[in-house]
Amino acid sequence: MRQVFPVVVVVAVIVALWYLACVPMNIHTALTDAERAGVAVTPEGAAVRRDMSAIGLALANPGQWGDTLAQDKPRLPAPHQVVAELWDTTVEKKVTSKRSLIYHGWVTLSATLLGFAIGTVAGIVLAVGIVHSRAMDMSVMPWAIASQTIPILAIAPMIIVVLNSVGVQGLVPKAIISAYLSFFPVVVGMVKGLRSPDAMQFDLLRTYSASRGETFWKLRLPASVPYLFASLKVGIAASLVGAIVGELPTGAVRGLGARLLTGSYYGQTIQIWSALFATAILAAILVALIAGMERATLRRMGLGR
Amino acid sequence: MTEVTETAGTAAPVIAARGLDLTFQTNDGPVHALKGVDLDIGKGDFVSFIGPSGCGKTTFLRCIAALETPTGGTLTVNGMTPDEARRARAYGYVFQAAGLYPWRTIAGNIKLPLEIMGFSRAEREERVKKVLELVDLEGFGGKFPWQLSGGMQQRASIARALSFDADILLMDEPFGALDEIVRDHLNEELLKLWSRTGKTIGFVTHSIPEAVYLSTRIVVMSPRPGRITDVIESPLPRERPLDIRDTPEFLEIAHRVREGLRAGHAYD
Amino acid sequence: MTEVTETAGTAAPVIAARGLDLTFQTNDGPVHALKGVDLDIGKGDFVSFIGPSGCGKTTFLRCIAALETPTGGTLTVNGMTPDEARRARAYGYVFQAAGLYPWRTIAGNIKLPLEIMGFSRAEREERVKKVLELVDLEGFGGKFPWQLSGGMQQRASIARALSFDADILLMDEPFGALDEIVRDHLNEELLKLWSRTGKTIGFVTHSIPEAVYLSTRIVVMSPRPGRITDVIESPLPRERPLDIRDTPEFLEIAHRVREGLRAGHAYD
Amino acid sequence: MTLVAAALVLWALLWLLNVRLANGSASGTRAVQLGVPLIFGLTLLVMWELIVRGLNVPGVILPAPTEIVARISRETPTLWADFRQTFLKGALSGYAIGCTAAFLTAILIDRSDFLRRGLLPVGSFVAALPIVGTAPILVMWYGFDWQSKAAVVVLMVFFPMLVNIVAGLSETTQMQRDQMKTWAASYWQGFWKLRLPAAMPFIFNGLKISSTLALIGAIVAEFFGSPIVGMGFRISTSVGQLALDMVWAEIVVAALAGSAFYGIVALIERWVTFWHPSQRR
Amino acid sequence: SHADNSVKLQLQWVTQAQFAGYYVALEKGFYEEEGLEVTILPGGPDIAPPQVLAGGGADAMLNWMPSALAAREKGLPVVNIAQPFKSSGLMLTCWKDTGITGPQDFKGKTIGVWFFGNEYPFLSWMSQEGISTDGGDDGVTVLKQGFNVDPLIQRQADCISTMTYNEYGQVLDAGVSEDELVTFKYEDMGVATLEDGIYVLEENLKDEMFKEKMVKFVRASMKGWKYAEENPGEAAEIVLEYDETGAQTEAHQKRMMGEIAKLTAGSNGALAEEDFQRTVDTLLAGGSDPVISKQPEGAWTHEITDAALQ
Ligand SMILES: Nc1ncnc2c1ncn2[C@@H]1O[C@H](COP(=O)(O)OP(=O)(O)OP(=O)(O)O)[C@@H](O)[C@H]1O
Ligand SMILES: Nc1ncnc2c1ncn2[C@@H]1O[C@H](COP(=O)(O)OP(=O)(O)OP(=O)(O)O)[C@@H](O)[C@H]1O
Ligand SMILES: [Mg+2]
Ligand SMILES: [Mg+2]
Repeated sequence: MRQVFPVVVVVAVIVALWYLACVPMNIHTALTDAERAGVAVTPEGAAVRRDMSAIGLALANPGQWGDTLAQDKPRLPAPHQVVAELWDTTVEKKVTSKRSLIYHGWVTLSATLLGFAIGTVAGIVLAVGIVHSRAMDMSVMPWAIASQTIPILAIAPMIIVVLNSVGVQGLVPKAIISAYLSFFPVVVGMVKGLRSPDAMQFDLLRTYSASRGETFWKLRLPASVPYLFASLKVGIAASLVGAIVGELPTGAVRGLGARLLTGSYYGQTIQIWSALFATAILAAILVALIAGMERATLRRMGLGR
Repeated sequence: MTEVTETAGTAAPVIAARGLDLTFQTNDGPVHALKGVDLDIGKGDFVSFIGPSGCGKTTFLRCIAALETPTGGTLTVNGMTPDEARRARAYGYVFQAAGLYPWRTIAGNIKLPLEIMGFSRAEREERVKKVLELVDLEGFGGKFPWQLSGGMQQRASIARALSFDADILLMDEPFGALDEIVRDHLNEELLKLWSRTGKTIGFVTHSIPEAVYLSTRIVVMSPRPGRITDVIESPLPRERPLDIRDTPEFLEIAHRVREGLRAGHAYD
Repeated sequence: MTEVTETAGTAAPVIAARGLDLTFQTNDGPVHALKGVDLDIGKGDFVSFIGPSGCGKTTFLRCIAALETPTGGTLTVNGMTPDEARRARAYGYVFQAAGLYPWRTIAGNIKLPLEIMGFSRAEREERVKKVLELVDLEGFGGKFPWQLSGGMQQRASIARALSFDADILLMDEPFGALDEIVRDHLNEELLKLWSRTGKTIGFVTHSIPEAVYLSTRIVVMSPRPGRITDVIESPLPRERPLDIRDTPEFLEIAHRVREGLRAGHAYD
Repeated sequence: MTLVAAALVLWALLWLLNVRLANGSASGTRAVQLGVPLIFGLTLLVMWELIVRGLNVPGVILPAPTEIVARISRETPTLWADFRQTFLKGALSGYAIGCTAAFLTAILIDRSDFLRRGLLPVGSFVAALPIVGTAPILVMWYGFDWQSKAAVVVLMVFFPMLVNIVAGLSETTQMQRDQMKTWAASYWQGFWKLRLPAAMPFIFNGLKISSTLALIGAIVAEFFGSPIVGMGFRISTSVGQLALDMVWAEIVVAALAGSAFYGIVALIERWVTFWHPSQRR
Repeated sequence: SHADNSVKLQLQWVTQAQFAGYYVALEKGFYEEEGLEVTILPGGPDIAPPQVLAGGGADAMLNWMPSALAAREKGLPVVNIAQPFKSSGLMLTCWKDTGITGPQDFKGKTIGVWFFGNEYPFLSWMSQEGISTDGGDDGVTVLKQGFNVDPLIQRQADCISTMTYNEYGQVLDAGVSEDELVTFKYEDMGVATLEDGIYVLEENLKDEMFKEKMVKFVRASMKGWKYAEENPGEAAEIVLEYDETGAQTEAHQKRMMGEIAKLTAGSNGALAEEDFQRTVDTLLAGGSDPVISKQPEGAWTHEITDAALQ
């Protein structure tokens, strides 16, 4: 209860502000519609209203407030419209239907999970290399940082085309883009984690004359587990973004990214917003799952207190 | 600085240092951590190292355990180089902090060196049981380190160093973080263990009473550069009840150690 | 547990505790950190608190400084509540670790409370200079904490607590991390300072000799629940050279303290 | 094929050189610390060039580095105009606004535990909204010019900054806070003299993360509507014109600008948090 | 390697009635009758069909001729083998209340244009009118328009690019009535360029097997188109069936199909040479930044359509 109450209050405040914001955001369209329907509004003429402040218009035409919350393609859809759309496209539709967000969510999720797996494995391998080889440490790290300054949306189509030309299609190209985004936090976290044991703990193993392998398995790896989970939580969210970005240049036929994009082609703001929320909910679920795994693992390792 | 101090009685020394130098290269120029250190430690000796902070006590212990490489002089352990001795697993090393791995239980921590050294599963179990008894921790094997008090953790770490029966036990301020009463108790236990097993022990401490109470010899060091200023042989019997510390002989040695220390001490 | 110990001679006590209770509510149930503590500390007293780990020494000091709120009993400082005294800036508190801010120089650290209390720039400079001399750190004002040894840091932290001339100095194991020689030296300095300024000092330590050497009264505590088991008045003169520690009176008091301690001690 | 083989041989040689440099006696020097990554990058470039030429990869799929360099030198004014539009106007202003907003929110959250428990979970939910969905909305709201790009950047950097500042502000130890209490310091005294300096390492961590996010955000937002200048605009239209060398030229500028931005923030960090153990040697 | 019967067709936009002919041919089994196995790859804003073709990801692509000719000059020799669209559906849609009546009124106005290859006809047009595209009072301020009609509805732009069959309908759907708008069809302005032709790589045409496959493909596709023209309602349903995003609506696709039918009506699939030349002339007239610099050679062939339509 102590946890939930503040969240509920904050959400309630946000929803209230959201409703308030809908009025000025949508007032221009509402007035134009009303004018077309023959209702008198002040002032008359869309061109006249064009540069007028939205709040001023809203105050001048209180009669149209209701209309701002019930438009087909509003600038800002009202919360209940988004919720209704979410409800309609998840619960009301069969999960196999193309109009079901669960179906599209699943498509995105499968690329996300594959990409996340690839990214995590690549990240761990790279981190192990960096920790064990000075040459790799010095050469790879700066470029790993630089790689994250490249806008993924720009190279995603190229990745798709290049992979396409060597015959790789379908899930894998999307997964690779998603892996590109998720490997970085894993590398950074794992390098930190693998280096986290202090000098004394390494010295201890030296007095046992333990090999590099033993040091890795018995000290570095277990010590890095908390760091790994912390970066996995960042990584899975990045994977999801990557999978969505990857959907755009693959024809955007299926998946949440495709929903976002087609929603945007046809100006279907309600559809965009519901896809956005679906994505955020999916991200929250994925992060929560990892957090759950983290808690269980750490507890088993005696690290969860 | 001092003459070579030969251990009387025992044959070949277990640890023999001759003109040992160690200089660290740092950004602020070289630091002479050890300079011309000569010392022999015989089998079954209990040698304490005492001296102000930064005088090279830890460094010397680390040289013996082959955790640092001297930049001059010679150092042999059982006639081998320290590194060979390390590979032969001659050392049990107890660090200042307990340094238990938090993701392993107490028993798991003690098993760690045994796993690395390839003891069989059955033998591992048996040895863990034995050393846990030795340090009075029966029944705590399944607990994680953080579920134990500092004193108990330190005992577990000693148990870990004892588990594989190394001949030489090196202890770097093992009781530094404990309160006086617990410390007294562990001192007593350590003495008992030493007389029972006859191990050779190198022991670093900041406490004069502790050094005097435990050792057969007390090595007083002084810094910049780190060197041995005095080696005091203790005439106390091997059997030492706690209240031996109120006897005049004890106070006499303690006084000598304090004087030696003060001589080499420049505040900070 | 014990009788109320009134300070003889002095009029109204600076610090007066009556039936002080403090219970922490934790996930594992309530922890009785202090129970029925009665104590009066007079102006100019030097009171040491000694006792096993977890007996509530720190908690008691924190109650005096209004860092904890007692759950029962009364506590007055200069006739005010501790919180009023805190707002009146009656305390200089020295914590176990030096706790200097690494982004400020030594002088900057000492200036910190002065800035907060609104001293003028000129006066700040002057006071910093004075206390740096007092703790033998002239010339180190421009250095950063990490450039100094542990002992010097601790002295800087004492200087900081002294800089604004609070009447009451509360010190929680200030010398715990230092080696014996440095500690001896600082003990001497502290005694000098105390006799020069006549401050009232509350001092927590784990070391029996330290407690006996410094204090006019030694409060022995025991845990679960934390309470006072003994209050020992020291008959030693105010003027105390270091070798007073080898006198029979000294050893006698030390022995009494150790007995008191051992009585209340259960290992771990 | 020989070119490809040459590429592999070269790779092996330069990697060996790097291993020797990194493990050699001079490995601590500044020259080697800069040289090793440079050699590594150079290796990648040469490999790229040789493989593109060796396998006859069409320029409309992947241009060779030399072509990209040629394009950069030919189109410098265009690249500069794009850089100004996207980085200086969109990314930097968004970065500044986002970081400032996060800072103010962090203070608010810091002063009220209720807000902390309410806002942080909601904030992390909002942070999970993917930029490809939010960017079109913000372009719709804030128009086609850099203002909407700045808005996207604000949205991207706000939460990472907030989390880091909040974590940083609670970084002080109990002891340090108690110390302030014994001096009867006010909230703001404690804030300016203790908690803010102590939070600096965290704040810079956030600033560094955000520095790479800012540029990416501004570029991606331009994909969803822009005036006819800007790095994102150029990238998306050049792909349509099959001017892949131009696309890569912009990507190079983006990577350079992003890395330089990151580097500058890291330098300031060194200077501000000189006292932190990670910055001392 | 072209011996198999599979054909991959890269569209230049998402699944919609604009491509109805191909979907109809697929659904109705026209391809199957020719023994072909056709895969239709939807496009999107990030996909450059010539790039996909060059990468070997598709055998044939749909493209606007300006973009295809530009690719040809860039060194990617693509060849038009069929042209199912006779006329252009591109137009500018403006608010009437901005006072725009003719192209010269564009000066000082803000105009949304699609890029990604679709900007060429606009730039040529403006340069023919002598209007600069760098903003200012004497030129137009060009916006890179997103993928919807918001900029017009929100009045961020005075005019936007629309297709007769798609965005124009969206504007009307938003509640705007036709008499609030002024439209300029490129076709009417004499600057129309050919849209939605079928292109393949030149080198592939040297392969007889491939040619044969394309003949079958074009024949079946044209059959699909003519069927779609005659049965627009059914064609729209088929498109909806193939839309995997589930975002298209029936009303929208039906109207689109109606408009598309008007554009394909005049074509039997073969490229009309005069249309080609008009496109080239328009492009060559382009001002400072010409799309193509010289008359293209071999950019089209009648070989396939001749064989297919015999
Ligand atoms: N790795 C190192 N690099 C550089 N200097 C070092 C290193 N290790 C130790 N030193 C320096 O060598 C000297 C001796 O250090 P050492 O740790 O042996 O002292 P110590 O006697 O153990 O001190 P303490 O009582 O504080 O533990 C010190 O001046 C120290 O700063
Ligand atoms: N904030 C707190 N919450 C819960 N329990 C506490 C808290 N602070 C102290 N305690 C408990 O109160 C008891 C007394 O603690 P205190 O720190 O006063 O002991 P101490 O005598 O100073 O011990 P030490 O010598 O280890 O410093 C201990 O059992 C401790 O665990
Ligand atoms: Mg040491
Ligand atoms: Mg304490």
